[in-house]
Amino acid sequence: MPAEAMAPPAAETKTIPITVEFSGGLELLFKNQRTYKLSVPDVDPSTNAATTVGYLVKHLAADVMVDARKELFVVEGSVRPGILVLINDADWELEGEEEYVLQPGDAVLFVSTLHGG
Amino acid sequence: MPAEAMAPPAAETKTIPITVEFSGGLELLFKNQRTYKLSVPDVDPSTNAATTVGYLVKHLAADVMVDARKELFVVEGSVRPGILVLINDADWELEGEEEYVLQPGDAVLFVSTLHGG
Amino acid sequence: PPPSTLDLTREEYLRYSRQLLLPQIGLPGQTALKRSRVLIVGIGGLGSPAALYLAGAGIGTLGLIDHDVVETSNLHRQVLHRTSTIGLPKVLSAAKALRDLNPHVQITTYAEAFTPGNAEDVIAQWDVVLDCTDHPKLRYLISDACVLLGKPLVSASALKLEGQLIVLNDPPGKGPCYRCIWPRPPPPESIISCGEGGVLGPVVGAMGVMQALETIKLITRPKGKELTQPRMLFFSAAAETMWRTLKMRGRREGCVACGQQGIKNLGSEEEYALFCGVPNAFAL
Amino acid sequence: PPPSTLDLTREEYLRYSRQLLLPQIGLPGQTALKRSRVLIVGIGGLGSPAALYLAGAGIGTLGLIDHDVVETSNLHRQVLHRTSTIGLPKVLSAAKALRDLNPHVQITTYAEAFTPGNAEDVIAQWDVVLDCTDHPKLRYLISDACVLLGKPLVSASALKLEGQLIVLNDPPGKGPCYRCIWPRPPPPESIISCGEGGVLGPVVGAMGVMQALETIKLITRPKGKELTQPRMLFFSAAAETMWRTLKMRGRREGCVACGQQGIKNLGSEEEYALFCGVPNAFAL
Ligand SMILES: [Zn+2]
Ligand SMILES: [Zn+2]
Repeated sequence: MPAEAMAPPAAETKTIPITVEFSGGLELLFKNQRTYKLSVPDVDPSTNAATTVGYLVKHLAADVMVDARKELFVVEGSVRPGILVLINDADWELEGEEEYVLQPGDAVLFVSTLHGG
Repeated sequence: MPAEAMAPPAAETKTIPITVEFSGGLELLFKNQRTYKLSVPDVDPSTNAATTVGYLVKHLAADVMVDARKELFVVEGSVRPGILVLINDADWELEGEEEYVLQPGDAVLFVSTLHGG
Repeated sequence: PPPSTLDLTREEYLRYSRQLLLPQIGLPGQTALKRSRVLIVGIGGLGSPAALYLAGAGIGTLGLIDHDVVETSNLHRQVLHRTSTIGLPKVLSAAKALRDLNPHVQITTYAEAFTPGNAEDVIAQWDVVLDCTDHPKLRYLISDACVLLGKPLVSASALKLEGQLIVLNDPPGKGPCYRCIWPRPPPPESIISCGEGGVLGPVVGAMGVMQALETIKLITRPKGKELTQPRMLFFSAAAETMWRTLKMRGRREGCVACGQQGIKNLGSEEEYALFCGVPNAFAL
Repeated sequence: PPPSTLDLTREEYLRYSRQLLLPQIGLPGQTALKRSRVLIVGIGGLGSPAALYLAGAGIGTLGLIDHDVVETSNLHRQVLHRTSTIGLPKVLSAAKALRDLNPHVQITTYAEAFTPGNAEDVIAQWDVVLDCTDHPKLRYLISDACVLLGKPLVSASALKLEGQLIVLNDPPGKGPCYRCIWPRPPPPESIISCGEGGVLGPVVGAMGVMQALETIKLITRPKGKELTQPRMLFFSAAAETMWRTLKMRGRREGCVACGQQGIKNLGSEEEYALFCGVPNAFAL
């Protein structure tokens, strides 16, 4: 086996293209923009493991959200009660919730529950 | 080059899995079944070219349709007026109509135009 | 003229307050609705909910054209009419209900069939047209008249458990017309009416409500926000995914109605009837 | 008992003829509708079209509960009411309209708020419940009462340009309840009502029509045809794809309402109010 194969892999940063969508009023917290095309690193730098939806939530709250009232999106590190998270149109509870590993092309939808009638 | 490579390729029949859906009353011509999971050959035996939606239409009329009134689905070899053909939810006129080459996983929807109100 | 607070009375402010709150409507949208003239062709299963929600939203003038009278078998789906208005012309039954829902809306009624004879005179009076009819020959005629007179057309249909909706000739002179999408009529033996095939009330109801929505969006959208990709909304109550959005083709260059050689005048009653293979013309 | 032609009068045959034609309805479906008792909680933007289409379809007995009176600002979207019924209790305004639409439907009205005090007595009288209300504390209360009494619940909501619909506790004891989907209430500062946020009429109208449709499907479906995968219908008038079908989770084992340790009785008004962080209880 040639020597260079033994060396640690070059620190290539690969990214995963995903779509994030906000609705039910959540878009107001995100510059009133419904849809974002984002690239996230394929490895979460804080865990050195594959990037999950949990990472995405923290990233959105810290870096994308403009409204200062972070508690309208995240409470105690998790999405606040009353927000549904859909991964490719399926409730994230069917997909492993925050542990779900993001795949290229995934569409993540955050829906605030509506109560009006 | 070894001799066996010169021989004609073995007659491997590859097939393409697709979904066909009928609506607007067309399902009545197809055993009242809305959705079919079908496999079509990847090469159209009549043309020796890649299998197109045009082939699919003829195949459906000849082999899948049970109603004897073929003219309610096909007229002069083409889908009859008043039926829209959608390939992956896009009008087939955007995709090359009958010339469109089927891809694995394609969903082909035949919709009879509704007039009621 | 630009919108002014003078355009709405105090009662109208109160009445429309819940939609005036929406940034997509607001005062400019509400005044645009008030200034608009919308024609509904056919006051049946589609026209009933479309008229209710357009009157509720404060369209300035609503036109209703239909030559039918209210019948018992209409009432499971034509929820604008009432058992007490059976036998009345549908446009009168409807006007009564709509004036009581919202007296600020002017209602113009045509208790007559929509025909090649009156199509141009009628359509010319309106800004937007809703096709809520039930036969292809009327659908081709309404579309041709809208192309000829440059009016956008919100077209829907329903049968059994299914429905279809598409906004045509929008913007006028640019979007596809009915003939671009369906250049040739279906063979007459394939045409099934609600009377023959049946229809579920909320199915045709949902399509009519969506027509009202598309009309409000069309009237209140900012200039330059016209959709370029035509879409058809397709509904099937029995399918797992009930609603689908289908991407449709744009204008057809060679379209006999809206294409380069386009339509110069409407055909005769006989021509529309023959084109659709139905002998007894507009008396249906 | 099996359906019999004796179950429908001649007038009813005529009235429902267009839906009797549908193989999915037919005589068994129509008699199932006639024998069913459906309760609508809230006769506003959702309840108006839901009630119209359910009455039209021939539900045997419709229950209406609402403590509000008709106001001018309701009429852009609550198309069952009329300018001439402003000031009347909504249930009376609605009953008047529905009896005239279809005199074959028995209408039961409750001109009162839906509270933990009357919830069980009211819900017990009905086969299917529609949640057409506008506050989370009522949504939790209605769901809990439906779990307790084994009734399927067709729940919808709308605000601004968006709407949501889900069929809960269906079949009773098997499908998820409101608490399975939303185990914890939203913080009170995130709760926006239609009065505060506004709503477009056809948006809430479309959701109400879809509630009527889901109710008819539920009542007329053959035994054993219950959907196993819960789905939420999600509507957004401003999106390119306006309607989406979302796959939802099933029943939550540890659900405090429908789980193994499930609910034994409803909480007090104060408990529901506190749970949702709203001090002034059911007087809203
Ligand atoms: Zn054209
Ligand atoms: Zn539960």
